[in-house]
Amino acid sequence: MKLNQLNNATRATLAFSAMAGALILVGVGQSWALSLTILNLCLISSVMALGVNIQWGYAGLFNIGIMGFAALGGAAAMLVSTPPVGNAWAAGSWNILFSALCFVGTIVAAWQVHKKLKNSRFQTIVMIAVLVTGYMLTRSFFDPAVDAVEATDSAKTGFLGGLGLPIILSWPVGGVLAAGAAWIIGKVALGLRSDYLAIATLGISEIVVAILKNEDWLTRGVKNVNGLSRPVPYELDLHHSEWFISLVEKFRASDLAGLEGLAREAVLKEAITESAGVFVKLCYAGLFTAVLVIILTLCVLALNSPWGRMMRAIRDNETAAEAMGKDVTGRHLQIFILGSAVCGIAGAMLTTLDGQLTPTSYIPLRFTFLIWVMVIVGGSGNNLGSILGGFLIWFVWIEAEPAGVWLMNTLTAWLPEGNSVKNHLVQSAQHMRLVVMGLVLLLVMRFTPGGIIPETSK
Amino acid sequence: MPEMTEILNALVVFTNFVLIPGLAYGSQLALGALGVTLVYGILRFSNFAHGDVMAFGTMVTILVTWWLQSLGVSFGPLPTALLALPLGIAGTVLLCLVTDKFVYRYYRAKKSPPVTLVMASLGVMFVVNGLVRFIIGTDDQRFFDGERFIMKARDFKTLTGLNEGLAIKSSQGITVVIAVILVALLFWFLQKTRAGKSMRAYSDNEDLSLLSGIDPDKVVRITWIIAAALTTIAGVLYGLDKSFKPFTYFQLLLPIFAAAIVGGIGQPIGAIVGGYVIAFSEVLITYPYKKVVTYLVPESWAPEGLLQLLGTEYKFAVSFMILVIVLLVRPTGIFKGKVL
Amino acid sequence: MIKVQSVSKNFGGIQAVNNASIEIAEGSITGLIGPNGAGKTTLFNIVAGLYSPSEGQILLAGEDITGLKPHDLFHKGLLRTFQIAHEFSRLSVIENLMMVPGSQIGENIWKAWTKRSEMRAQEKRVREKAEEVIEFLNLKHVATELAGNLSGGQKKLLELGRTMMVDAKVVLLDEVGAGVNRTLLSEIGDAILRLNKERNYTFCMIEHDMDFISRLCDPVIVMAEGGILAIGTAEEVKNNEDVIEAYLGTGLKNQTPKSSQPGAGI
Amino acid sequence: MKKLLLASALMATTGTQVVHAEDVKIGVFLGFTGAIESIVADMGPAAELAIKEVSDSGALLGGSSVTGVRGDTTCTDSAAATAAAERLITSDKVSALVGGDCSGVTTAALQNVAMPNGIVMVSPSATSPALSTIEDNGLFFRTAPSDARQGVIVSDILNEKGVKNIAMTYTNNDYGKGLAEAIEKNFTESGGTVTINSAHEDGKGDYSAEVGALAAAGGEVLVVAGYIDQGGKGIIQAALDTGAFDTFYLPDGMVGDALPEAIGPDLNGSYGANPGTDSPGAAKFAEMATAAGFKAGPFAAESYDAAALIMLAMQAAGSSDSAKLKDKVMDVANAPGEKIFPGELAKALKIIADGGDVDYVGASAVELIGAGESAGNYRQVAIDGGKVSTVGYR
Repeated sequence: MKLNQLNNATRATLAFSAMAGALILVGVGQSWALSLTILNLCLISSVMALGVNIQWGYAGLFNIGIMGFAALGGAAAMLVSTPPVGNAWAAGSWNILFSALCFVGTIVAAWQVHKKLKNSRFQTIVMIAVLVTGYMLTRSFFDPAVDAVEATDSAKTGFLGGLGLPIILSWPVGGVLAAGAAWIIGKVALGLRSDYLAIATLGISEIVVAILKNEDWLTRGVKNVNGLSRPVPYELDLHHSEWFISLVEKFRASDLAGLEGLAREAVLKEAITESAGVFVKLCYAGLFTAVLVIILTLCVLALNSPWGRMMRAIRDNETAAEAMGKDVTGRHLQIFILGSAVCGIAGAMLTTLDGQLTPTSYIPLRFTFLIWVMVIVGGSGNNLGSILGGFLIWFVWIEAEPAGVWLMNTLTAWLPEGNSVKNHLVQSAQHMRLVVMGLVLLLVMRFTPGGIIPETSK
Repeated sequence: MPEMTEILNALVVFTNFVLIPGLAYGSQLALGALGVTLVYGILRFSNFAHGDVMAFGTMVTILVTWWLQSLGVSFGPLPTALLALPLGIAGTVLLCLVTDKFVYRYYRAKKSPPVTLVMASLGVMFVVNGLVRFIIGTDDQRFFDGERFIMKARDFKTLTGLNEGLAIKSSQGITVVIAVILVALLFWFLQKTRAGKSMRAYSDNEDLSLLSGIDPDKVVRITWIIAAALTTIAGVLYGLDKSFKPFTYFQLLLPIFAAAIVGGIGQPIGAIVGGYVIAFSEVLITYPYKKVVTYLVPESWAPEGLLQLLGTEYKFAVSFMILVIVLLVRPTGIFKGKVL
Repeated sequence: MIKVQSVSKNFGGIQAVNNASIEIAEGSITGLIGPNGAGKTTLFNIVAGLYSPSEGQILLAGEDITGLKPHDLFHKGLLRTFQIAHEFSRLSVIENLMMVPGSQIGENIWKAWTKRSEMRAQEKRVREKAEEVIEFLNLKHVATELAGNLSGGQKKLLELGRTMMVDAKVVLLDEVGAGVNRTLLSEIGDAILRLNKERNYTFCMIEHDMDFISRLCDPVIVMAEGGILAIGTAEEVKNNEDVIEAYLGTGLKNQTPKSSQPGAGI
Repeated sequence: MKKLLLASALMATTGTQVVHAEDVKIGVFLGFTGAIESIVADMGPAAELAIKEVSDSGALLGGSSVTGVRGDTTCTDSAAATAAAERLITSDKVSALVGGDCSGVTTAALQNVAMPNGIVMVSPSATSPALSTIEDNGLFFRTAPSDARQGVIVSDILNEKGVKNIAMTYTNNDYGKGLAEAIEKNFTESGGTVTINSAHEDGKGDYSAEVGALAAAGGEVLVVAGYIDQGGKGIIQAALDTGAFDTFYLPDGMVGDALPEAIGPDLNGSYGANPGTDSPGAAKFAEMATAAGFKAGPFAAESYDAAALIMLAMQAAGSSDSAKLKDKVMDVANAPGEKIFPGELAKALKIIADGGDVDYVGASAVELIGAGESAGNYRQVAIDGGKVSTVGYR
């Protein structure tokens, strides 16, 4: 029986079982901690892929600025959870306040000019005057504020810090931030042809990341913000928690049986270390799964409703949808915002898991191209498909490295030790990751063009 | 009123730090963008593998250059790489035709939407990306030999007695000369030859051109050959002027795309203008005009600040800001690009 | 019903429609004919809101609708079909119909999550309606097929069917007969007449098949070179000297076979 | 599985006194792909060179073999780095990690994986001052000094040379930015002027705009806080070509013979400093690197030293267990004891096994202070006749 002839339910069942099998294999063959680490990132990747699928699979919007939305989510995680830096606020708060007022004032004034002087020939001149004055005023407060803030103990802080709230709140906040950005981008760029929308999103995401990297007063820039608080327990705290130790003793009773004294302690200690890692990762996995399930449920409900039908109709034929009374531009904006918000949530989750905001980590290869590979390979237009894509591609991305090394070692096993070809191949094995990723994409596109779990008709 | 020498000094500073580097960088981007735009015009998709194909072509050229050097072959004052270039181009043409045969042709025959081809090119990008690193490694490779300068800054100072120096590297000279020749050749080809005309016809209206007896496979083949040649030359010139590193070439993809789109994708002339627009906007917007202005205004007016519109850390973002603005004001690019 | 008042449209240097004024009476089936390049489709697209006119205005039941977007016009009861069928190719036939009714509860994503039962009740009504239309159009055997897999004629029928999903006032039909075989064409003609009689739809149709036009349309408007050449019954325009001249003396009959080109039809 | 656990537990409890030969694994956790892949191309082999040296000697822990297992940090992607560290530690069961490279991924791997599992990390190249104060349970060491220390050195050297104003450019990451800030702070406090302090992105190739800006701001010396084969080199090349600057100050990431080789005689007269003391270690290491087929590029010496330190500490602890060796790292790195240079690891292992004391100097003149970071002894260098030559130590 050929894969192409299988129906979707079977495909999904087979694919997800295979995926689960692979993770279990990693758990048994390598380690459970690694398996769970991969799982957690698979979950986050799936959420991100779902966001892209909402835009591309449902409505045909080609967004290659995913990186920007993920970065905004990451920034949200930092801004929500980091405690405010008192000294920095003291140093710059008034100027920041004034510059914010000036900025808002400029926008309001420009808006008024736009409204009141419509069709007047002075409009452009007045507008430019207002904007330039506003810009200079804002800068006159903003620049000293930035200098003051960044000078505050720059090796350790040098930024304003955040709100000091529980980091889990940042997930919805990240979604909202990304949605806000998407609203602006959408208002500006959704009027453009679809492939130009793509390039516009790419450009704007680069600009977003440039801001995160260079506005130190806000994000600490390339110096990173480390040690974000966690929504789950710390392993080191678990090592000393009575309840956890007794839990481990219960679970590992068979391993501990018959051991006494020092030997028992050593085994117990190792078991605790191992279990603590697994436990923390399970907590994360629980949280991420919850988010994924919520978003997936909402997606499924929406896609199978008249809303989803309307969106797919718009995707298939914008002109006809417009003639059938659907507000194509408005709907595009809506779906662009929704999809971006999901990417923002995923970005915040990722930063939470990393425990740090690293603006230099936002590169298109990892955050835009890789996510697209997930959606296309998994099956665009199909929610389960993109989730599978998120799982599969992340798994391959991580496991291609050791697999590449293994492959090169095996291939060159017949060559003598120290052979230059052998050395070269083994040294370069890491680059197998890229080759494998490319081949997976090309093969899936060729042999199951709709992805592993393609879209279904209703 | 500033004196003549002051004005000359200001002019030289500007030429040295803005004009010449912008011209060279712009030419390299333009050649890269020409490849992107040709593929877009004929094959109707944005080729994301372009940067890595560029790296591949340069890599082949470098390997051949090393081989030639080991044989003791040199090209007088010119870099040996120019001798190796034809083989580099041949290698890249081969790569392009092979990927076309095994990847793109299938989707073309199926009349898949452009995005499918874009995704396929993403796959090719990953594979070539890994391949190049596999073969030549990740290191920086310098392969420039021959005379380095046409004019050295110090020589210029002694020659003219001006305060400011003017340097022109031979790689910059070669870049601009080759770019001009290539562009002239390309336009001659597109306008005058039968193959070129059929390419334009195909790009303009695929169905109509098929009716008039144009062989689409041939058009596609020629397109790949020209694109591969342009790409390799752009990559080699870039490598001669700076240096070769796979990662850098991958990164070049974005400004090249920006150039092609700003100019109007699918339009060769647009790609060239776009290349210069992006290169010069990067330099002009982040250049501090302090020195130039200091020469031009009376001493007491000399500016204190750097007179810099935007810090160089935003350089990369500048090309995208230009891109976004152009898209908003003129959605099809400076020269009206093709609508698919 | 619709008044087109001195509308002009130019694309670059080309004057596609030149100071055209027509009126489509309520309850009529107005035919719009003319040689290729006469500006029929451009005028159609202007009325349908796809282009805004360079000059002039358009009234729908006395209301100025110039420059309104197609989706706004839909809600005012103005629907259209396309010369080349614009089906939603990855939606099934029944979905193609069900997507039409405006302001469905479930089209609001928030309500699609929160008002499930109301949504389902409405879906049921919409589905019944769609099934009726499918029955009416004899498309039952392909109801769950993807629209992209239908034949050209079936797609045309489907487009007509979409206009039946709501109570339209005016339906603009752009070459509804093109690419449809004789039998199916006569069925489409019946459907149009029934809709006109039973539901009081006003039609305006671009058509090349003179038999089809003679059967359905009164009046017939002839366009040439962007302007209005003649208005009258089918018989009148057929014998109009100017009209014959405009068709380059080839005779109107020769313009008809477009629909019976080889390969067309179901 | 259970038996294995039991066996290892028994070994762990009894092994403190009696040393059993085992197969020790050390993670080489660097960015083999990504932004600094070209630097890591030398760092990885350097660490593996030390590992091979020890393994071949058969002198570690009663004849244990040592193998290096690579893990890719990607330099930028914390998620991938965390997963790679997780694999090295929980699946490959490495005893300790050489790495990571970039401060961002290093912090992520330390906090999310190494600390929870109690595994020692010795980073050859993470220089962020923030890592000095990070909570690490005594598990984190680095053979590279903190940028804070280097800021002082740079300022001192410039002042001694009588330089009053400098232009500065840094690679736009935590290393470059942190270093540039440290230099600016110290230099300004000592009365100097920084005319411009601007970033450059690595891996971009074209640096016309950056050099234009630096030239316009002017300055006697251009300080290039970047990497020798990345943007730093590009900037120097372009600055010389356009005649913007003649003299450059080269911080640690820029010092190496590869630079004058690449740039040529124009670089003569520039100067700088990198970690080092009055020791023949660096030259010896360079020889060994050439023989092994890689370059002694930036942070390659530190990588060799990081791996060596881990293994010497194992020997001193009599165990490959991170929990035990972590307390010995400082002992083997610092005086008292016999000075150990590259290529002498076998000798050092023997001395330790015989109950002696070593002071590992290595290729980068290791001396660890404070929270386990390099003391920051600097070798002041000048570029002269196309070579990097040492002019003094501080």
